[in-house]
Amino acid sequence: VTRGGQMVYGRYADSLFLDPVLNDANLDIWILTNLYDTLLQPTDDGKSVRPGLASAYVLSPDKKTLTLTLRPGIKFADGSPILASDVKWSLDRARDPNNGAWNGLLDSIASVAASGNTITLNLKHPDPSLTAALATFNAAIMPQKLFNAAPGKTDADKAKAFAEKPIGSGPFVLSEWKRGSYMVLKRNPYYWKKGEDGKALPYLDTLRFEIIPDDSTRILKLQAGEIQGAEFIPLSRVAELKANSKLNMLLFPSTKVNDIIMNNRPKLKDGTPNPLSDVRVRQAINYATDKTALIQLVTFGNGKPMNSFMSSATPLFDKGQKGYPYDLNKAKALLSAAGYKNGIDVTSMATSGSADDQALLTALQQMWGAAGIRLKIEQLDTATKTARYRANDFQMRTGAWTDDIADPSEITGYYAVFGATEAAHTGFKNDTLEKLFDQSQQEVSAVKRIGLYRQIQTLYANAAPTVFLFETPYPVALAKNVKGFVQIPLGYNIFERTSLEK
Amino acid sequence: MPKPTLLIGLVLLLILLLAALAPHVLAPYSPTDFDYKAILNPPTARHPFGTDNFGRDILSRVIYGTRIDLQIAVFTTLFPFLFGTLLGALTAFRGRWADALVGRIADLVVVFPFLVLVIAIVAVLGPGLTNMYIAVSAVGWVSYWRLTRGEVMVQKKAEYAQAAQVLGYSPARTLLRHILPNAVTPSIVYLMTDMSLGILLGASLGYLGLGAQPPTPEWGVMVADGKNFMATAWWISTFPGLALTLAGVTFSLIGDGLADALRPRA
Amino acid sequence: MQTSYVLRRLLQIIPLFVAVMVLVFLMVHLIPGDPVSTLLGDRATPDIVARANKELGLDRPLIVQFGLFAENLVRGNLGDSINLKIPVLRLIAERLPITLFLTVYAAILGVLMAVPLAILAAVRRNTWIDALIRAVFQVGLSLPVFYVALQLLTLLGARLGWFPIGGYGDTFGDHLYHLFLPALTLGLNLAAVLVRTLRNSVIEVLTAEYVEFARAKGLRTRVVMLRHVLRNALISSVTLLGLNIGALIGGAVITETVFAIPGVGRLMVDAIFGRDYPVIQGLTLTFAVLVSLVFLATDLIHARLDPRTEHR
Amino acid sequence: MTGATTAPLLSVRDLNVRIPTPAGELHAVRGVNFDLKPGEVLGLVGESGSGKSVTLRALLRLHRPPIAMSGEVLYGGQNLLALPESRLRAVRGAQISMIFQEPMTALNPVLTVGEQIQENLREHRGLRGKVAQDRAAELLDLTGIPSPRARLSDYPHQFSGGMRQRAMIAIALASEPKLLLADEPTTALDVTIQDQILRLLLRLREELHMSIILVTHDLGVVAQTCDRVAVMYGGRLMETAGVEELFHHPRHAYSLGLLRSLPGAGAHRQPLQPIPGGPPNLRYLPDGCTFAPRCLYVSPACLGSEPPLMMLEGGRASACVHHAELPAVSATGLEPESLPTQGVNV
Amino acid sequence: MTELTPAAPLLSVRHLTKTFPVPQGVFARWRGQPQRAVQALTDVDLTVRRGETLGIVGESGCGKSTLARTLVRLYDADSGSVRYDGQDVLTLRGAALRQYNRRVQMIFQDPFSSLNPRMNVGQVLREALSVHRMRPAEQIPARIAELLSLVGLPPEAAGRLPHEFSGGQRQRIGIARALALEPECLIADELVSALDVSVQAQVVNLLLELQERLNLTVLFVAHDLRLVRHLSHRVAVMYLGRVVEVATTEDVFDAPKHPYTQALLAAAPTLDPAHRTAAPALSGELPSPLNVPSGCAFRTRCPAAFDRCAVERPPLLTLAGGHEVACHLYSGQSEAALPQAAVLQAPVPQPGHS
Ligand SMILES: Nc1ncnc2c1ncn2[C@@H]1O[C@H](COP(=O)(O)OP(=O)(O)OP(=O)(O)O)[C@@H](O)[C@H]1O
Ligand SMILES: Nc1ncnc2c1ncn2[C@@H]1O[C@H](COP(=O)(O)OP(=O)(O)OP(=O)(O)O)[C@@H](O)[C@H]1O
Ligand SMILES: [Mg+2]
Ligand SMILES: [Mg+2]
Repeated sequence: VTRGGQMVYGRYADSLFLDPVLNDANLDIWILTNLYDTLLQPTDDGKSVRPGLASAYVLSPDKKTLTLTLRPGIKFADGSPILASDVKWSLDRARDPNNGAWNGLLDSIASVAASGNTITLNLKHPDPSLTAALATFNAAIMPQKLFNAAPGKTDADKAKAFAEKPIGSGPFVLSEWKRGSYMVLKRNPYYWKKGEDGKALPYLDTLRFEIIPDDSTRILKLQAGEIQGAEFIPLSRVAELKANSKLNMLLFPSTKVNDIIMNNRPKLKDGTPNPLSDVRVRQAINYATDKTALIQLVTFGNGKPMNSFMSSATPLFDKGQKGYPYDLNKAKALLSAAGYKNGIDVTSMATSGSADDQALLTALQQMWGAAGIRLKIEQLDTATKTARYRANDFQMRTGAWTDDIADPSEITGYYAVFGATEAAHTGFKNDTLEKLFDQSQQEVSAVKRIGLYRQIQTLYANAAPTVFLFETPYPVALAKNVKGFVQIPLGYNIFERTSLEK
Repeated sequence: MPKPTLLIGLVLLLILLLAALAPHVLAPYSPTDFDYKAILNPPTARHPFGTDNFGRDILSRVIYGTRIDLQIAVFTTLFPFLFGTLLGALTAFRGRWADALVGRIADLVVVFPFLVLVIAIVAVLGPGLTNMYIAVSAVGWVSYWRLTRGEVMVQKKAEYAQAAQVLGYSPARTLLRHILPNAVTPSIVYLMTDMSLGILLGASLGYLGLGAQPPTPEWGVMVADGKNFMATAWWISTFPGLALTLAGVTFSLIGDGLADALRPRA
Repeated sequence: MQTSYVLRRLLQIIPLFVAVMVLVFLMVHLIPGDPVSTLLGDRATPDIVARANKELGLDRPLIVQFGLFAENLVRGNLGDSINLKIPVLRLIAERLPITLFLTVYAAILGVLMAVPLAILAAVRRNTWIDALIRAVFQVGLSLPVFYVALQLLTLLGARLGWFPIGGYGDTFGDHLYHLFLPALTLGLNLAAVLVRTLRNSVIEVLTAEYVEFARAKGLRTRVVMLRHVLRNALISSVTLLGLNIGALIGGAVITETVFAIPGVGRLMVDAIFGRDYPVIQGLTLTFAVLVSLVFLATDLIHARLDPRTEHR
Repeated sequence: MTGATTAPLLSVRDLNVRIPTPAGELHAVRGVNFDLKPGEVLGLVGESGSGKSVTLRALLRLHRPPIAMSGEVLYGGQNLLALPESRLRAVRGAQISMIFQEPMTALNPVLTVGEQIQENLREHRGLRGKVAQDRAAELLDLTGIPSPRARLSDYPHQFSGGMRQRAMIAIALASEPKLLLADEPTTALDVTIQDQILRLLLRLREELHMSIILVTHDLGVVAQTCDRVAVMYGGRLMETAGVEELFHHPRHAYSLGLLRSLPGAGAHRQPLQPIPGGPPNLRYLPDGCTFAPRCLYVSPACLGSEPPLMMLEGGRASACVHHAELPAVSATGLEPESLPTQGVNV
Repeated sequence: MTELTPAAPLLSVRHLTKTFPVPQGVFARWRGQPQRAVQALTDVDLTVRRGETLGIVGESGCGKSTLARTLVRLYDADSGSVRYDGQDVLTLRGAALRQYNRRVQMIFQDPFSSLNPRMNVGQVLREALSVHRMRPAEQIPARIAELLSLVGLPPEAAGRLPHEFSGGQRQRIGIARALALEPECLIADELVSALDVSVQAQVVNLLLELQERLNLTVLFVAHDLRLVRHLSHRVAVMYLGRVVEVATTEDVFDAPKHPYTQALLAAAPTLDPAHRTAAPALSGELPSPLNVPSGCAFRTRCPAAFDRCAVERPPLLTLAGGHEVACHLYSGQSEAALPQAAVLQAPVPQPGHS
């Protein structure tokens, strides 16, 4: 490998808030691990974990205590040592229910104890997803002293100040941030991981994020050699860039699923009866959806049909799921059986200005029309769409999901379990499924858990609260000389092993 | 006296109107139907303007788009024109405090960021052409108000207008029959420019997702849709772009021609 | 052009400012969608949303919120951005100069293009040169900004490599270099509008008796054109230029997006889509003041150019 | 008056100006011939649209393409219409200056009066800075503007109508021209101011030994100011004559009609004697004499070809077939008895 | 000269005053600066008798047009009164005002701008006839033809637009439009000033003829002294918003009393080349109407001005023979101060001259 140099990476939008606990958006999450390190880390396939700041961890036989050993000699980017107290403080902050949106991931922890280089987590109950949670961005270890030294009275104020110039222990450290324009990350000289050459990672001296909102401009800039990487390449241009010999067009497997979320309640918000409350109708819609054609049209062949509500890159995905093959006759039959011989009228919310939503829904309009499902598209701006969705005031909407944690519980808790968000606001509730899920949350045996998840996925598929569509990869284009970059299925951009070859 | 500019403009307009009124006669295909087998085809005899990423025939979409874009041109300007012109005439002719009040409101409209207004309206009513019309109308009247007001201020001092008063005609007659017809020309000429601006605005808002919604074949949105294919399928945005230019030229020619034709002979 | 006139105009901005403030506050708070849900996304549970709303004070009655907003405003505090968590004033202070730079640059390029071409078209009116100039600008005026921008980027940026693709640069020289294409894009648009009026006013001025008189004095053509024709022809274009610059400040959104320029236009769009109330409010107020100032400046320049102007 | 032997300062030979318009070519000046003696004031009169201004502008070749000028304007031995632009500028504004009817529109509104005078001084006298300023003040003083130095920095709109006209004269005189072309310099002014300006021009003519061509349609102004008169109608000269001869014995039916139509020629509140009809349309000129359709003396002789300007006795010329038959004006009572011969003049 | 029986005045104007405030900023007002105003008419007194022609002359800006426009209520007077046939004109509103306007018609100066460029002659006349219900609908075409022939235009003129006519013809259209309403009084503001002399005479003749036939009272506003002299029974001379002299035409032109009238007459060029004068009749410029001199407005240019002229405004005195003049030279007290060698070309006015 070649060491040194600066890599410029074109992002479509800037990060908002670089606090691991209080941030809200993928814009932050997907780059945070470059700045902050976690005790454990997700593997590159996103399905399991490997040691991070903790070199080892042991689960007690009763599965209610997790003991982690801190790696010796680890330091924050300012050179100060990472102490067990920093770890305890960080984890306590991350699991504080008053802090941010992610504390639920660490919900099972009853208390954290730190002594020497040992961290002991006492659990309320066995938690099969705990190790994955510890490899998630919000469980990042932050320097307690520096954080407390930041100006501001409350934790929230301090967080704001600290996040402007964060010091973590990730491979890079923020050196300059011109909001909306660029962000410069410098190599963290104290990073613990070693590269192929036996010296400390990362290889790059500087990593620079340029914010280039327009897709075409981002690509032009990459083609002109002004930047070495660009994210979110429109799928329509993948083929073109693949053919470009100066570029490496990569499609990283992702946990991203694209679906149509349906309102399963008998009545819509405005009181009109909702045919989608009939499972046969929901199944019919699924059968009427030609995923292969959609993948061709919307993703230009760069997608995979969904057979479960979760992506095939999510741990415990059941390969045996059949999903809904395209079957127009079955669709029609089911509709008739449900008493809708003349078809039904449905309305879907779409995000205005989203080319993908446009393409998708116009295609569905045609497909479903053949089965007598007359789709009306209602374009809304994101804020309005979200507000309507959260108020359960919709019939259908385009939906997409990416996992944040290498565990199926997150997506399942959101999609399949009623919970606080009413099963992705579909209103779907299946008591058996709920029981299975509760069980799976405490089932530490991997094999048993696989079985539970198989049942969950089958139950969900049969009830069809959503329309399964397709999975899409993360399209990233890189200059030919860029090596060692990965975007893991959780979306994290991993630059620690990235190098610019001659 | 023959007016070549106006004549050419009117001929072009006629062509546009024809396409707008009878797209189904002219267009070889449906503007919205997909053809999976003909995705991103370059111009051929079958598809003279090529096809887009859904296999839709660009020629047909451009032809069907005429109606949409002419509609945008008319609806973004008609209300502002009527309202602004009438209000301008009234405030200039009679209004003391009304004139001042409308002036303040106009100031407010001008300094208020248009985009905030559009998005606010779109957020309440949803995106789409109708709501774009509302947003544009809420702002667009100011230009016409200004133009007409200024012109009426001038015209009401003209001797023919004073003559109408001295002839004992009622104020309404003086304003509507005498002053307004002579004060409306700048507004009509501006109307033509404004129509192309309206179409352009529609395209810009389309770029931000606030304009015409798919699968509506609107030229501006079509150009935007073709943005990602400029390197591989130039035809997707080029032909609607040409259509936009043609419409712009048409309105501009008619505008220039009208300015000439409507100027009263001294 | 007395100071009292300027002062009075400045004072007139205040009621306008208040009206804008009330209007924008009501508008952003009454439209559907709210910053917290938008920011937290689809997944957040109701209690997380409620907690965030409480922290931001968004759960209080609108009138109380308005009171707080007004009070802060009087103290010169526009609040913190909900999405970016930094003070709005700082945000605007960072972004506004960029947009202003771009706007002024565009205006200069626009004028530099428009003036000579308009004169040329006017002097050679009804010849092919005139037709060509008018046609080129007509095409520029008929095509969407993003299309023109992308074509310029592809041609002058990517294909010929003369200019960098997007970005803003660090030094003044850098800015000039980086912002050339976006300024050209906006400038072309501006020039298209200017050429039309300027051409007409040059034609008009050319037939004015004082131009005839200047020629009868035996002055050189260049002197006649610059001293007598241009200055008078510009008078009518200045107001138009002012109006357009006002629109440019708020309308640079698309250009800023395409060229990846971190200006207020892009910020505004993001803020509106994200319902970032403090940012929308702050930007709207800034915009209102700026546009008012541009209009004032326009009037002052107009008065400079035209000594006959009487300020009332 | 100078004797007939003096060489003319300016000779105009067969001057034609053609103006292309969308509705067809307009032959605005048709074969105009005249001489101007040094120090002479020539009045050019005629109805509106008869081509006076177009003629005057053609003398300095001020018309721009597509307006076409032909013929000769001989000045100092050279034909101004054929001179290269650079040489022309040495005459234009330097030897021959021009002033206009409407000083408000003829002065550049955005330049101070001082700047506009100094511009001329710099171009033709090579004066700059302080010297130019002093000279400019002198010129304003010469035209009778009080506190001239202070007024140099005023803009035209800060002047009254009469002062503007004076300022324009000052600008025109800055180069100390030999010939002043004045296009209706007093029409926009009040009688009392017109009176002042005309007398100023006559005084300056004496002091600076200038010739003047004075375009006007006011016969009173002609009577009071000019040495000789040229009467224009439909783009042609109809008659040239010494001023007294013209007023007492016009030798063209048009001149006669003009004088007769003036109020004061008949009794109080009695009908006047208008020339019937209206001015000719220069695009559709009748065959023969242009004035024939309105003429009381018209005969078949007038209708064939257009009568040329014929030289008559006493250095005058007429283009009227019936010039010999026309009565003297005194018979019609140009000055009614009721007018006092001395004193108040109306 | 037609003999006039001194009839009761048809129109009488008393102390008519009209100012045009100059717009001023709030700051100036706030700082207590006095409101500046153009003094367009100051204390104007005039009477017009039925059937007579009253000429009004004066230099540009002296208020001639303002007077005319105030009389037809295009402007609202500041103070004073106007009585027409016993009616208080200044308080008329609505229908009554329109009725008054029908009886007192104004004809405008500019033949180019006084006709709506988009209406043809027939429409112009039809509108006038139908709005005021001058004729039942079926008689309107005949009346239009009649009016056209009255002003000497061919009947086919009805179908043409104003721009197709020459200036003189347009003035005829304007007159026809006024006559359509069968007015009693015509106010002609610079009716023929824009026309060439040869055409001027045609319109003047028309006016004379119509006045004879229809017994019109005419207020003839003009600055062409020759024309006013030819047309008017009586003449009023104005200077800076004031009437300085009113008398019969003969008196004004043959024996002018006010120094301004004298200067005005002297400045007008005569048609006789044999009589030329070298010195200007009057020096100095017209003062700004925003800043009218105190006392007598003419004193700044008056060769005969003396102390009193600066302090006291001379009232309009009626001298013997009904000759009215506003000059201190003619008030009894000023006799002694009368300069014996006035630098005027005119005969030195004799106080009490008849
Ligand atoms: N630039 C021009 N384009 C077209 N026609 C013109 C132009 N200049 C003059 N004419 C026409 O030429 C004719 C003569 O005009 P000119 O100005 O010489 O008249 P004039 O005798 O000076 O009249 P006036 O007394 O009104 O000034 C008129 O019919 C006029 O309309
Ligand atoms: N509408 C108006 N607003 C302001 N000032 C006015 C207005 N009309 C007239 N004036 C002013 O009032 C004064 C008298 O004007 P008026 O038009 O009555 O003069 P006039 O005697 O008719 O002059 P002219 O011979 O030029 O027509 C002038 O100083 C003029 O500037
Ligand atoms: Mg002329
Ligand atoms: Mg007047």
